[in-house]
Amino acid sequence: MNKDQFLLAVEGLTVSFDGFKAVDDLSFYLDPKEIRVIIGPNGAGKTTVLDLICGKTRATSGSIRFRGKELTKMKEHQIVHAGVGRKFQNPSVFEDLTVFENLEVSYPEGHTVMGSLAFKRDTAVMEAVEEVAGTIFLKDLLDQPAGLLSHGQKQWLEIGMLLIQKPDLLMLDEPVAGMSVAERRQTAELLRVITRDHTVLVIEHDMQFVGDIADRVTVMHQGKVLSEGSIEHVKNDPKVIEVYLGH
Amino acid sequence: MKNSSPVKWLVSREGLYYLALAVLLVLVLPALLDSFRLNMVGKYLTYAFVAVGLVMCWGKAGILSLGQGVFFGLGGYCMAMFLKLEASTPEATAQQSTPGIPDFMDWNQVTELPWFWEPFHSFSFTLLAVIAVPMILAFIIGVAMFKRRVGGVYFAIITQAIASILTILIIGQQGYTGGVNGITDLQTLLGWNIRTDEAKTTLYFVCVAMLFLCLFVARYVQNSKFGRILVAMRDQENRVRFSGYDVASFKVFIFCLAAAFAGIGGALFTLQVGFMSPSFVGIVPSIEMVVFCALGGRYSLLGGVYGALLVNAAKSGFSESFPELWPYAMGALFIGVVLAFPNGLAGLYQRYVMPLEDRLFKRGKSGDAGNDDAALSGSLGAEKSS
Amino acid sequence: MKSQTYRTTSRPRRRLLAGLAALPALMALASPVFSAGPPTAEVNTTGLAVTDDTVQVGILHSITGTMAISEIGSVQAEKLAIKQINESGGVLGRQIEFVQEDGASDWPTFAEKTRKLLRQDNVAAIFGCWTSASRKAVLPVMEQFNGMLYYPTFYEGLEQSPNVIYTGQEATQQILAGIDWAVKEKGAKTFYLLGSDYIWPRTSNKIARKHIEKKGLKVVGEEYYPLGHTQFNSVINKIKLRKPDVIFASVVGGSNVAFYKQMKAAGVDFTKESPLLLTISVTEDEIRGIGGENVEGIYASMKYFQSLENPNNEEFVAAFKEAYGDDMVIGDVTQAAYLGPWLWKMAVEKAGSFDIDKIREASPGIEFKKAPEGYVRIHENHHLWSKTRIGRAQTNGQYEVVYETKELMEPDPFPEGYK
Amino acid sequence: MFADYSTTELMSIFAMQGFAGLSLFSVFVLMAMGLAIIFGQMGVINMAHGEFMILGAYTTYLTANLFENYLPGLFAGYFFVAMLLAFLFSAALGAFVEWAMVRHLYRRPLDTLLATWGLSLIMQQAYRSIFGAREVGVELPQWMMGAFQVTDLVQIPINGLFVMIIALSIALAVYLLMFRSGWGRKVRAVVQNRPMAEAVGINTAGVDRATFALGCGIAGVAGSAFTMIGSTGPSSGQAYIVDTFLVVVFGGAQSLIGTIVSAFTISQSQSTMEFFLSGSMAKVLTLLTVVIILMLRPEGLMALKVRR
Repeated sequence: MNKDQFLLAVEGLTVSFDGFKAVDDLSFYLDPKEIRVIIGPNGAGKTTVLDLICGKTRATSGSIRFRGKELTKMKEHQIVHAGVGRKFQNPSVFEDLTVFENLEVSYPEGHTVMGSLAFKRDTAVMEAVEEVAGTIFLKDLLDQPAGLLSHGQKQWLEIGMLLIQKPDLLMLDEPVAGMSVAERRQTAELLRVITRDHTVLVIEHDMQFVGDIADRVTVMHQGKVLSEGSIEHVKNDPKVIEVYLGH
Repeated sequence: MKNSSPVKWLVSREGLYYLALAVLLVLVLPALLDSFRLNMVGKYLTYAFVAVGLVMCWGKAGILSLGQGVFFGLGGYCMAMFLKLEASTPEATAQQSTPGIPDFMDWNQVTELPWFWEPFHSFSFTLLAVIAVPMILAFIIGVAMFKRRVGGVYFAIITQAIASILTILIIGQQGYTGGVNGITDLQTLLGWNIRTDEAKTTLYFVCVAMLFLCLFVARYVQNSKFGRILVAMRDQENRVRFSGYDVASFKVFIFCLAAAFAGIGGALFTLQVGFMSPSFVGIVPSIEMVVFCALGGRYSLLGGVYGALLVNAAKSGFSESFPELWPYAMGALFIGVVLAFPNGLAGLYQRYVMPLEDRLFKRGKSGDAGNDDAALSGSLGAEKSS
Repeated sequence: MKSQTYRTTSRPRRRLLAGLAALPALMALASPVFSAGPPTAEVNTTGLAVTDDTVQVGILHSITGTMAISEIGSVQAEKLAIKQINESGGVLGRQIEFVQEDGASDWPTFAEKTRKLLRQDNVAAIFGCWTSASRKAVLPVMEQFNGMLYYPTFYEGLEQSPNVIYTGQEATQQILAGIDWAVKEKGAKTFYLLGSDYIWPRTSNKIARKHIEKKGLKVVGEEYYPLGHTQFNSVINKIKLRKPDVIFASVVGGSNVAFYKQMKAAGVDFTKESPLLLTISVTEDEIRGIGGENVEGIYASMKYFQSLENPNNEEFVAAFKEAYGDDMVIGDVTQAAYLGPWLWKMAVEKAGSFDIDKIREASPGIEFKKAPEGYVRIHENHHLWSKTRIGRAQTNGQYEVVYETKELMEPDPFPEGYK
Repeated sequence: MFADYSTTELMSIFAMQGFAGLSLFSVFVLMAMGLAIIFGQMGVINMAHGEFMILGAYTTYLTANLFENYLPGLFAGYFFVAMLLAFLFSAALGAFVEWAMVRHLYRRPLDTLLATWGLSLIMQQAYRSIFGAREVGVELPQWMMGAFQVTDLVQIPINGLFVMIIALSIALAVYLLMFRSGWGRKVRAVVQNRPMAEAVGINTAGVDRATFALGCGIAGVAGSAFTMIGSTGPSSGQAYIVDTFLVVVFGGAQSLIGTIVSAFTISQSQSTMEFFLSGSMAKVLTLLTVVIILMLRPEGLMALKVRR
């Protein structure tokens, strides 16, 4: 079987910190346009997996192939250019810049030193920004400094910053953490829109939300895959019940 | 938001600030001061180059370098080497055992011009070197450090160590560098006597012109997307990285730019003061330069210029009347600025004077306020939220 | 600084009555009319700050910053000399007033203040500078505006400006006599040269090396440490191994303290004179910081020690202590600074004018018989003919003079091979 | 290079250079310990560290004078009293500085650097006003002078030995305090997770103040010890600051063992180089090597690997 037919193929991925294996011989595969949710108890290594894929943490061994390209040897910004976007757990937007500027900075042009010096705010940029702003419900707040947004709005803005990069794979780390019920509903809506033309990898705790969006679920425990399949499948897997759902 | 025509820009608020500075430097000060005092202002202005570089590098990008004196010194030394060679003609140095080389080399039994002095016979090479030498060193340091994600405090300490290394080297290699005395007794630039009052006044205006050139370059960078990325980097370096930017190259670029500004400042310093010595390279002057920038307002380009002018003027004034009090005043200034108004004079201006202006001119709140205050309000906001 | 100035101007009256200078001073105090000199227009043709009864001079030293330690003694000496000259009737009937500026241990500031003194204050002479670097910064300004600087520090030579009178010794005067003495009196054959890393020690050691090697003797080591260095264990080890007869030291500043303390701690007893330590940089001023017990037995080669026994010096030391307190010590440079105003006064009087050019012409050949160090005379090359003495340091921080050159040493700022 | 010396001489060279390196090592340890605590544990850059050392030195000077004038019989033992006073004074001033200045700046490490630099200017000028611009000489009791004669060439200076003992005792004391005491546990808890430490009832403000005071106090003791080998003047402290920071950073901040290892490495290489090169070049080469190694390995010698 040709592995490159997967959008993302993670195989034998291991990382150890001073002997402690945070991710241990992990393998999983993502199909194009799939929504995959990773769940697992605290310390299972979920965030580390995202760190490894986006290059924030270097793997000790194993491979991560994205559309046939090996990511483990690439630098962070090269991985982004390859088409991987990542949202952090805590909203990390540029508080000193306006919403517009936040999106503009993420616009996939003028990413070199010279390119950014020569960058012009032309109509293509304006249109792209406005389109994304519409998607993330912030169309009316474009001139607002991002520091003044609510927590939920910052989360959306960060998602928007990923969207404008037009990535093939979106990785979201707990996108609804700390949101109100209404915001959650809106976010689920947002994700559904996004998944029409993106592959999405989500870390989430909220099982209700997971059930709403996931195509497939991967359960991690102590750096390894414990179970994988539909939400119903993993909910009924005795191993999962033991470590995660049961109490 | 965009200032398409220069005229329109000049009557915008930001434009008026620049205009005010230009009027002060080009008209008011030359009218009020004699050539002696004006020359002193010219000397202070050379520090403003460093301060403008620091605003870009420290204020905007969050990279605090405690070694700007190194770049200031390198620029100054490049210029001094050219002037010294011009002063050391075989005729002027006929009484030396090796005529035609700088006097201090002769005293140190150096009998031949060292290879790295040779290119400084050429004025165009010198002009290039004034900018290129500091930039190359900054590039090497920057690449080595930023690619490995060394930043913050570590970067500050390492730049400090580099300042101290360079000082010891210059002092120790006196046969090639003039040692602790520096390169002195510089007289003419391409045959033009730089010691006369007229020359000094001319140099003052050259210095002002160059300063505005640097300010405009800095302003261009600050208002381009590059500038926004710098601010973004200062807040959320990782987010910038995962938005697809090679953060290190941006840092290297801005550090090199600051180094180039400092080098130009150093060269103008040499021209106006008439010598260059290792005492401007070391740790103490480097840190003082940071204070100019901090006092003026680390986020404001113009603030940096005013900071350099005011601190130095205060230093001269204080040390003329109360020499013992100066270190206390300087120390208190450091602490006060940092504790009480971290955004410096520009921050105070923005908080207290601008509302008055607004009322006076009945302007809208957001209006077309320049980028200086945009960045400022942003950072003030950040301060509130932290 | 304020308080010191106050003291020097307020206290003199009582002492004057008892003092040796009483007569002319009393005359000066009683009736300035008598002392009125020639008309101003005659003695000042270049627009200096000279009035019918005053003349302004500048004092330019570091009062703040790292050099303040060293320079304060010079300021005190210069003020004392000015005060004494005023008490004895001033210069050409004019009282000297001084404008004091702070060089702040910063060389451009020195140049700046020199410009101010010459351009704005139009002073008739400047007494000042201490380090070579400050002098080098000031020199072009002095030459450009044709001023006259009296420079007190012993220094490396290699300079001779028409606008400077060097009242301290240049390197050869200090060094040659010292080495000759060590060779002749102490039978020294091998030398170890050690200094702080800057121009004066390096030049001095070059002169010393040349002189030593010319005699067919040997330099077994030469070493420099950065200014402010405080760890000398390695060099002390090297000295112990090479076993030189003489350590020739020109370490300065804070390094001095560390060096002598560590030598002593390493078991080197200077009083045993093996090796013998000959310094050209430790004056009585420095010993105060190092501690007399740490330098006991070292030899210094310079032109002046506070303990010199002659009437001039006794008078000078007494006046200095009277003015600034009993615990004051006077080093070589302080004395040289004291010479400045006197030499200037004599040059002015010989020239009959305050004009710089006339002073320059009049200066060579001027003799100062009342100098605390004894007789001095200005050479054609603007340096002083002076005797060189060797002193042996005592625990009380004073030097005991053990040797003195018979003749005045000729200043030779550009020795062979240094032109 | 070695040809000029006989074998016994060579042996002595190594013995004495080894000792020279060791005394440089203890000097570095003394300088760096206080800074390592403040910088490593709190992330605060104290540019006035040198001035706190000089405060200790002046305290020693005053104590010496006091004993000389009023308790000449006890002069032999004054140094111990002086070290205690130096610690107390410096620590008290440190606590005050923390309260007045540093605590407002914990979130802005670069700003503490500037503010403490300002503090150092003020302290220097204060010393100048109080003690005069000249260096002061501190007289040592007789028993501290001189050296043990080991062989003809090898001598061990007593005060060098004394400095070494102080350095090691302080290092040991700090180790016990930080890693074997309840207070040390608190400090480390605050370093690792401030909100959590607060939540479990640790008075973090108090811990900060005490940590800062401790660092300054150790600087004071270091200054006191340095009166034996260095100079005591208003601006003597400045000479130490770059070296000290390099030692701490090179060792890897947050690692006290690292500080000691780096002090050892730097001192040994510097003193070895000093023997074969001139002093200035040895210094340049040492600094340069440290800077280059730091560029290659920014986390320093002993870095903790933490999952972030």
